[in-house]
Amino acid sequence: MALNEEQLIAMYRALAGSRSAEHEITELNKQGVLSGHHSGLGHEAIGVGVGFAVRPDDCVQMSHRSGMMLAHARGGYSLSDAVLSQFGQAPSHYAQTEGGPRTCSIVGLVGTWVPMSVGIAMADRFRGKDTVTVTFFGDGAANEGAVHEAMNLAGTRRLPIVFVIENNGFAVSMPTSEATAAEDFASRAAGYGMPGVTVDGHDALAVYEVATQALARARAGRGPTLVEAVITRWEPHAQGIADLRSAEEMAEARIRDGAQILRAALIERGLLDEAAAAAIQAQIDEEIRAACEQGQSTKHASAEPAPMTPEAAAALTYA
Amino acid sequence: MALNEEQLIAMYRALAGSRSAEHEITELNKQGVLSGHHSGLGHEAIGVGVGFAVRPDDCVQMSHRSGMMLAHARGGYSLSDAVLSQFGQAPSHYAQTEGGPRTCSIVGLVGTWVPMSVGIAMADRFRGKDTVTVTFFGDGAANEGAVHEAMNLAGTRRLPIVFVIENNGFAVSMPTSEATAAEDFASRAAGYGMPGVTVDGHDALAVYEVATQALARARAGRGPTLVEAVITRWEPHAQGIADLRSAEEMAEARIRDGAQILRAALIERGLLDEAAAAAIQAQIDEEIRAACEQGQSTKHASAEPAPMTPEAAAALTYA
Amino acid sequence: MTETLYIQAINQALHEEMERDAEVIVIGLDVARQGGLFGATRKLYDRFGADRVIDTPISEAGFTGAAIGMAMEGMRPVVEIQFADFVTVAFDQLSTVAAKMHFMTRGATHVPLVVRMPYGVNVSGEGYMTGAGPHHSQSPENWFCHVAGLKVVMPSSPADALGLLKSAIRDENPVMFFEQKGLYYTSRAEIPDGEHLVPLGRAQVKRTGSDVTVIATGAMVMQAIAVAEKLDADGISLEIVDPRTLVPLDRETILTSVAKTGRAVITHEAPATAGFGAEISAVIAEHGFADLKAPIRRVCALDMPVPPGSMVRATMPTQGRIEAAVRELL
Amino acid sequence: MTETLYIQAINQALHEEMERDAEVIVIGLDVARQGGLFGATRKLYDRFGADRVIDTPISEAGFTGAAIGMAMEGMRPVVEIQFADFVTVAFDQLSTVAAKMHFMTRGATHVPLVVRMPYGVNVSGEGYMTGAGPHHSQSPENWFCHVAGLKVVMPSSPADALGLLKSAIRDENPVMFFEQKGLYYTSRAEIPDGEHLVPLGRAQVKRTGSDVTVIATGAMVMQAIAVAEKLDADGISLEIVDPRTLVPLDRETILTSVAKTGRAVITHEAPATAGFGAEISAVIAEHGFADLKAPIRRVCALDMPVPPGSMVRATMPTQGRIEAAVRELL
Ligand SMILES: Cc1ncc(C[n+]2csc(CCOP(=O)(O)OP(=O)(O)O)c2C)c(N)n1
Ligand SMILES: Cc1ncc(C[n+]2csc(CCOP(=O)(O)OP(=O)(O)O)c2C)c(N)n1
Ligand SMILES: [Mg+2]
Ligand SMILES: [Mg+2]
Repeated sequence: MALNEEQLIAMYRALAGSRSAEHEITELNKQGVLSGHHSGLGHEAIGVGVGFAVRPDDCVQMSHRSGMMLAHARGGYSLSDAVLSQFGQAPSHYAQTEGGPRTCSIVGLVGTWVPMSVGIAMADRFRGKDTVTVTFFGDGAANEGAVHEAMNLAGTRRLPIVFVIENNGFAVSMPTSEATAAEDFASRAAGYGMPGVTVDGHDALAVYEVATQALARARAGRGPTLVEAVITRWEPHAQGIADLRSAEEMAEARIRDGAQILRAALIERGLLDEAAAAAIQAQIDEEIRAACEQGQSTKHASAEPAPMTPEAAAALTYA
Repeated sequence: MALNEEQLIAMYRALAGSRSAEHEITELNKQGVLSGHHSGLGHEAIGVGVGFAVRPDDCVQMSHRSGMMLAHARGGYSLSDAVLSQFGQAPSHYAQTEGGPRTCSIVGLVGTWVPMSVGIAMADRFRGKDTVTVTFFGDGAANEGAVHEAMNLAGTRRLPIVFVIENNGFAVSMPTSEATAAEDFASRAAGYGMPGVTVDGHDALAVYEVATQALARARAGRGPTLVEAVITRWEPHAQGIADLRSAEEMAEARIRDGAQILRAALIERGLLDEAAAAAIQAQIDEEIRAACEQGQSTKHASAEPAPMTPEAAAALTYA
Repeated sequence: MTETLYIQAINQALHEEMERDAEVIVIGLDVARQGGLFGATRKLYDRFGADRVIDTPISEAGFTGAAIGMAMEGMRPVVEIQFADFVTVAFDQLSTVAAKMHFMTRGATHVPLVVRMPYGVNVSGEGYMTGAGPHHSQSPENWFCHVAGLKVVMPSSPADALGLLKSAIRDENPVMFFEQKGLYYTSRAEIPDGEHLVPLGRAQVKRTGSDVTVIATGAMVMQAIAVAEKLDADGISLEIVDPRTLVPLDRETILTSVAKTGRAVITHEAPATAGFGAEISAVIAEHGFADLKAPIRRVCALDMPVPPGSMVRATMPTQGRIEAAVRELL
Repeated sequence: MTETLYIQAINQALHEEMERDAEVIVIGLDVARQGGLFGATRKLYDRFGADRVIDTPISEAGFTGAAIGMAMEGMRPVVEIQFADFVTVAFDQLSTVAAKMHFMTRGATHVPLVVRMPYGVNVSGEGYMTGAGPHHSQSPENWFCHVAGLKVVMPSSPADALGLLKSAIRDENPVMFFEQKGLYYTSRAEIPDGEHLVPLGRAQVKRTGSDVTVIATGAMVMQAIAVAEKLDADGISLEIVDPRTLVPLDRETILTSVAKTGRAVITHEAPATAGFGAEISAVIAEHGFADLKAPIRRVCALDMPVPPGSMVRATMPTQGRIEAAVRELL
């Protein structure tokens, strides 16, 4: 399923927009306007590539890196939403929105959510749906036991699921090269009887291609695929955590740039020129600017909340 | 390190003896004299092959299948001990005995003990020892998350450890072919950056060879190895649990017989003849007979134990 | 009324609920062809097939997590953890995911999951594995009582096993269902004809009495009743309360009983320290204090791993220990 | 005496013990070059090197299990679990292996392991991650209190953090060491000069008083003291007891205090149901009953997941709630 011209432009729009929104959010964190963000800079092409490959009724479980880009690429989650959500004024991209593409909440422990994704694929299969579940996690999370169990289980049942590892070379301060002696994560797929593919995660079209194949395979009942998308983490793990890399290493991490790669590809194919790209960027900048303004202007001092009753607590906790 | 004649005969003695002891214990379970045994019939050549390859100061964590054979092959644990331990009249083969080869307790949850083995290898490395840790577990246990984490961790640190999977084709009622879609377990090694070897677990000499190489590699600081020893489970999972295999399947499982294979190999090499084998067997039978007699004759009705005090409980629980 | 074994009651509940609702499924180790290590899932595979009775690799976190995913999609999975002890490897899935999903999604997602766990010491000597030692005999219910978002159920009789399991399966929340495995093949009693549901969150007064309230869970209920019968002869009258559901706890039934007797003994199979008996005691000391005429006593296992073989008996809350505690209060 | 932050006290304890004993090592996520996410292991890597300050893959079960193996060999590993919440994935290793090894080997094998866990709500707003929601704010100490074979420690001040961590490292048993992460960068106080050891198993009377005993753990100790100071003005005198070690619990100090005041309020950060407060209450109701003049009150977090952001404050055991509970008893 090659993308047509319109879709390719839309993909570029989504990628450039995600980049800009992510850039802005990262900057607001550095300025101390916002706090605690896990910057997704560098990861955008993964979210966008997969976002264009999945169907709205496929269930996606996003990671803390490319999740926003993915929600945006799938549609229904504007750049404005992305920015405003950081100010607590729009729903998080993790949340299922009414009528929005099918999404599943993650949890705060990395790796822990992967078995749940497998269960969603089992439920869909049980109900005779032809949907696929796509579950994202990092290279660090991949070393958790729950991920192993989940992938093996998916293999045994040839489940309609795609595992996407966002390999950004680090887990906080731990270089991936020290966190596993494996040459790559795709090599783990054989141990679960599924194909494993390594793809350049900065290349949205390549990601799209690999994801499309994996989704088709899963939809056809031929079982899961492990996709390892290799990228670089441009920023520290999270705002407030020092990055141990040298300035040169940090700069090097930014050399491969998903937005530039796609832009160059579209320009080469004659689908985009500098003027058109600039026009897109201007729209993006305006949307983000407006959202930032709204976010900052209505940011209210959080009042001390009134004590909650045990009854209210129970109602929030139990169905 | 090829085994010399004397060692080969000793290996046969250990293998035939283990087989006979295991056979007797299994029978006593079927007769209801003993109960709850996880029969190791079919697994003997693994324990004996590895048992001859390890040094007394290598730390071995045994499984519930070939553990007794391994303890016996390493020395210091007689067939009589093996039988009497079943009557509660000799220490279990899992326990470290004073002056006996180095052994580490396992725990009742499969897979759970594998990280602990990795820690033992770390301790030995830390202390500058040239010892190796060998840890056994089953094909079923291999699907536990803790095993994944442990193998990956061992890979990253190139630890002196050998992982031995006793792949007997089943985990209770679950056929291995349904418990993983991987072609074999050795294929998982690549995902941890270590070599993986599949070996015929009925062939004690082949097991010895593979174990010797893995141990040498580990001792030389070249890191861990995953050894998958493929055998058949002759008996039901444990005494008291029905086996779902048909009578034909059960009979088929017994076709490959480690004791016969080694015996044939030694006869072919001219190291053993029927008469010598019979003499060995006669000694074995006598030792086991005597042990059974002793076990059964002194088997006492277990008296109602006196209530324990909290102080006694604390003394047993805390150092 | 039919005489039924505790394990048959479990099996019947699964049959009935799977018959009633096509999205009730069973998942775990050896639950399909083998019918469960203890036999609780017998015949389900023949009746409902491989799509609904699912054997898995030995991966408790993996399959419990998968069941959570199914439950989030609205199915009603019933997980069997082969021995309650093994839930430690799935603990994260239950406390991190299942318990908090309703809260995290602001009520949008329910997790109608049941986790069945054969727990405790098999003092009866019946069934698979007696005197099974530290890793096959534990009573870990209180870890789960301390995870907000989970419900915790512990039936002590065949009728309760049936009626509570059916209610647990119909509940919209994750329910930890503890089955005392020593009772599987020894507890035989009548169960009501027709559909039998026991609501979660309701204790039962198993026996009325006036001198001391004994709050007992699981297999300890029968032990307490035996003590009560013995003490009758001495003119000591025990009221026995079985909470049946630990979370949410039926405080009212317990407090009403203590208001009458003024004395409480609590007994369970888990070690005393930080066990559920402490919670019951704290509830009484907070809300029933004015009624109390004597200290609250706990009669539980000693604070130690469960010893193997018959040595376990030296460490258990025996009838003798319950009786002694009762007498101390009078 | 030197003014020291709680986190510096932890760091100092690690430095001193690693200096003293070459087989004390530190292992966990980002503990080496990064010096720990909260900074507790800063400078250890520079001083002691990669063999003794060990970064691992994200595999809590794997590296906790490995640490257990090292401890079984007689080394003294100190594990850092990055957030106490994450211990759920290593729970099996601690309860199945570490806790029971001494018993299983009939005393032959000790497990001198320490597991450091930054726990609780960071109400202070200082340090890494404030208002961190349901998976980065929990207080899971009571799960471990209910595992026989483990010890559980919870320091509330820099001096105790230093002295208890040093004792924990020297202990022959696995010790679960809970550090309240809101205190890391806000609790600053003097610590004694020279070697400072606080023995495990000894509570501390933080403040003497006559009307009500408040038993408080971790960050709640400071809250309780603030309440006491406020109530002084109204002529209400609170005695504050900090157990410091939850297992083994210093019952005597608690019971002595309650014998004097006749009233007890218990406060901790974990939800009330089946929390450690229940154990303390049960101990008092069993062994201090004769002294009690009023019900025993628990002031704890509500029974729910920890809400994100400032909403958490609505659910916490605040000073206001402690004060109200105290007044109810008088
Ligand atoms: C079980 C668990 N352990 C540790 C953490 C803390 N933590 C959050 S993100 C992170 C790094 C994850 O690395 P990776 O999976 O590679 O994702 P990345 O952040 O690099 O995108 C860590 C250690 C956690 N959330 N859960
Ligand atoms: C965590 C855990 N889950 C389940 C069990 C119950 N159990 C004991 S042995 C066994 C089968 C193990 O299969 P495998 O690892 O292949 O070893 P085998 O018994 O075939 O030698 C099972 C399921 C257990 N002991 N621990
Ligand atoms: Mg990463
Ligand atoms: Mg097997």
